[in-house]
Amino acid sequence: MKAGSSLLLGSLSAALVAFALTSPRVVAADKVDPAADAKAFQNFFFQKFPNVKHEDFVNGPYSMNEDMKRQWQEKEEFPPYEFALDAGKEMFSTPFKNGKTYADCFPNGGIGIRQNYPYFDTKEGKVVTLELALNRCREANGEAPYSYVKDEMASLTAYMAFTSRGKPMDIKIPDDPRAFEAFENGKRYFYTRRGQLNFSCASCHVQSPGQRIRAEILAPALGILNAMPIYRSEWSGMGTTTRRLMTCNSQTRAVPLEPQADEYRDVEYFLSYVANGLPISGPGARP
Amino acid sequence: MTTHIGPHPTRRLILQGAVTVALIGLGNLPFAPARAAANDKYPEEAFKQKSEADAIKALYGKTAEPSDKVKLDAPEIAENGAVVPVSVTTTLDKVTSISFFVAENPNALAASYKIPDGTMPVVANRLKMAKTTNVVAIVEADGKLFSATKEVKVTVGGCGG
Amino acid sequence: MKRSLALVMLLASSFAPAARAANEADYKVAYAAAEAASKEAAGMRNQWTTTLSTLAAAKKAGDGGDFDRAVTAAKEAEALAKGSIVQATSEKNAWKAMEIR
Amino acid sequence: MASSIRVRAIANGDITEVQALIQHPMDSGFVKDAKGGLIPPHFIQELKFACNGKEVFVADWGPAVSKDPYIKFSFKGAKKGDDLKISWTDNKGASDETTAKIA
Repeated sequence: MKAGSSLLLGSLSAALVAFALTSPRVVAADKVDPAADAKAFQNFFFQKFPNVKHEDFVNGPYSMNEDMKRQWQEKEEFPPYEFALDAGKEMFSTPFKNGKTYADCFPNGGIGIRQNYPYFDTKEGKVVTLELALNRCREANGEAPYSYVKDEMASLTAYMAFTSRGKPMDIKIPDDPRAFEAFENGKRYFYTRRGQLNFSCASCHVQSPGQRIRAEILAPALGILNAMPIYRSEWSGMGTTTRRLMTCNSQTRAVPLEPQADEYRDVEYFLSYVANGLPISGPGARP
Repeated sequence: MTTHIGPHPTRRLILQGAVTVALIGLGNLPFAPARAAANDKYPEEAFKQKSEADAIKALYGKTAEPSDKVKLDAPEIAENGAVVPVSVTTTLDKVTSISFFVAENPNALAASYKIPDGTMPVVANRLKMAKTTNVVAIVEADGKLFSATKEVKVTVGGCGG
Repeated sequence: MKRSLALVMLLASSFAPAARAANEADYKVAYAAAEAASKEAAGMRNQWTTTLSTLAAAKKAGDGGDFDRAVTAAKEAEALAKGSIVQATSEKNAWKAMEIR
Repeated sequence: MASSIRVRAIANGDITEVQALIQHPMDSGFVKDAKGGLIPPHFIQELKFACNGKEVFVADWGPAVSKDPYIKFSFKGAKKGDDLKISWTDNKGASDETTAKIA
């Protein structure tokens, strides 16, 4: 590590401390109002990109750049996630050793319900994501859980997303203070700077969507999870929401948390709720 | 060939000369059908060539001239070097072969297609590109080679970690 | 001229012992401090990847007996860990500045 | 095991447009694995399309063709219901083939 970086560090920490003290807008106790947050969040993007159709935001970078959109539409004719989709469909209907299938674990047999995930489980008092629910279903039926970042989980969530394509995101926040706290915790995670590069999710996906970060165009935060899971050319493979969150962490030089950590579940809850009304477009293909 | 000073060296030399000329001439002949035969066989040699010029020579045995009748469609900036959608279409007729080259890939020749008659001279595929370089499409029409070239920018994405 | 030269030589030599090569004890102290800071950062769930890689480099150099490099790397790792701690502390409230309201 | 070839052939008028996606790693031999060792080359070399007993398209591929390769072309002389036979062989001698009905 060059000596230069410790110099950078010294100035960084000094700047941070100064910034914290002078930040004028530190409000003592905010009343958590998810509905107002969602409205403000959506309006921010609708006003920042007036000529992007509202439902197009779920196409991430392709809603921001015509040349990228053309490349994407060409790929969508025969998308690279085709195999994951077929594998997911087959796995979804293959019974466990005890004869049950995933359909027995999910409302409506797991078909066309992706838009309601993640949901807040009032019994457990925590957010439950689709990936977590799938692994819990496997464990409840005596099967080993899948890795949250590998192909099997991606194939299953790809199929479930596909069955909900076009349905508007419909995340509910029950009248339970723990649900409001999970939403707030997710929002805080989204705006918190981390890693040696000192970026938050918002630094890229709120302040500079549509701009390039080397070869890639940054996706807007609005509807950014609607296309999950995604086939990324960079990984030349499928990626679940968990894989995307963990790789984003390491890109900013922050050590990723464990898969399905509370922070990840809450930020997924926050990002999905503020995208309510926008269509599910998963599985997606991305750079 | 050792020159042998015999009684009629000049006649012998002339004879030898004639024989070699014939051979060279012949050499072309079997070569031509061989190249035609090569069409069916996998062009191993061409795929081994480093540069695009050598690959074209190994594959077709002649050089190409740029032509605006060959329309090459490739992105300005590749979304990702691993999956670059590239396609070509042409108004030339009697097209028998279409090939794609990525100039600065480890081996220039990426893909080569045989177009039997009755098949349209249009191909779309997805190629890997090692770095920013020229993508070249070659169309063999009525025995002659025509080309179109486009530079595609390739770099990694993200802030790097 | 010669006398001042001798003076300078004397001064330089007196500093010399302080800058002698780091030994294992120095490495152990520096590494322990870096490790403690890194643990604190992990406790705040805000560890940086470069802290861990620099700490590992320090350990590798230390195990290899190159204590100079090991101490430098350990100090670097400590600075990185401290940076992540400052970041986590200040972000407790700083995040609101960027919030869309 | 489902075939590694996904194909869509649609005839409109005398022209049949064919799209195919093939599940194959297409390893170039230049990429390193997690432990730093080179992944050996493993890619499809030849892909053939035949219809009504005649070859309509032959692809000779190198390692620069993308993973899960995609191809699109069109040809004349076939109609709805005809069979389109697709087959490929790779540099390790593995192969697969399938037959699709033109829609």
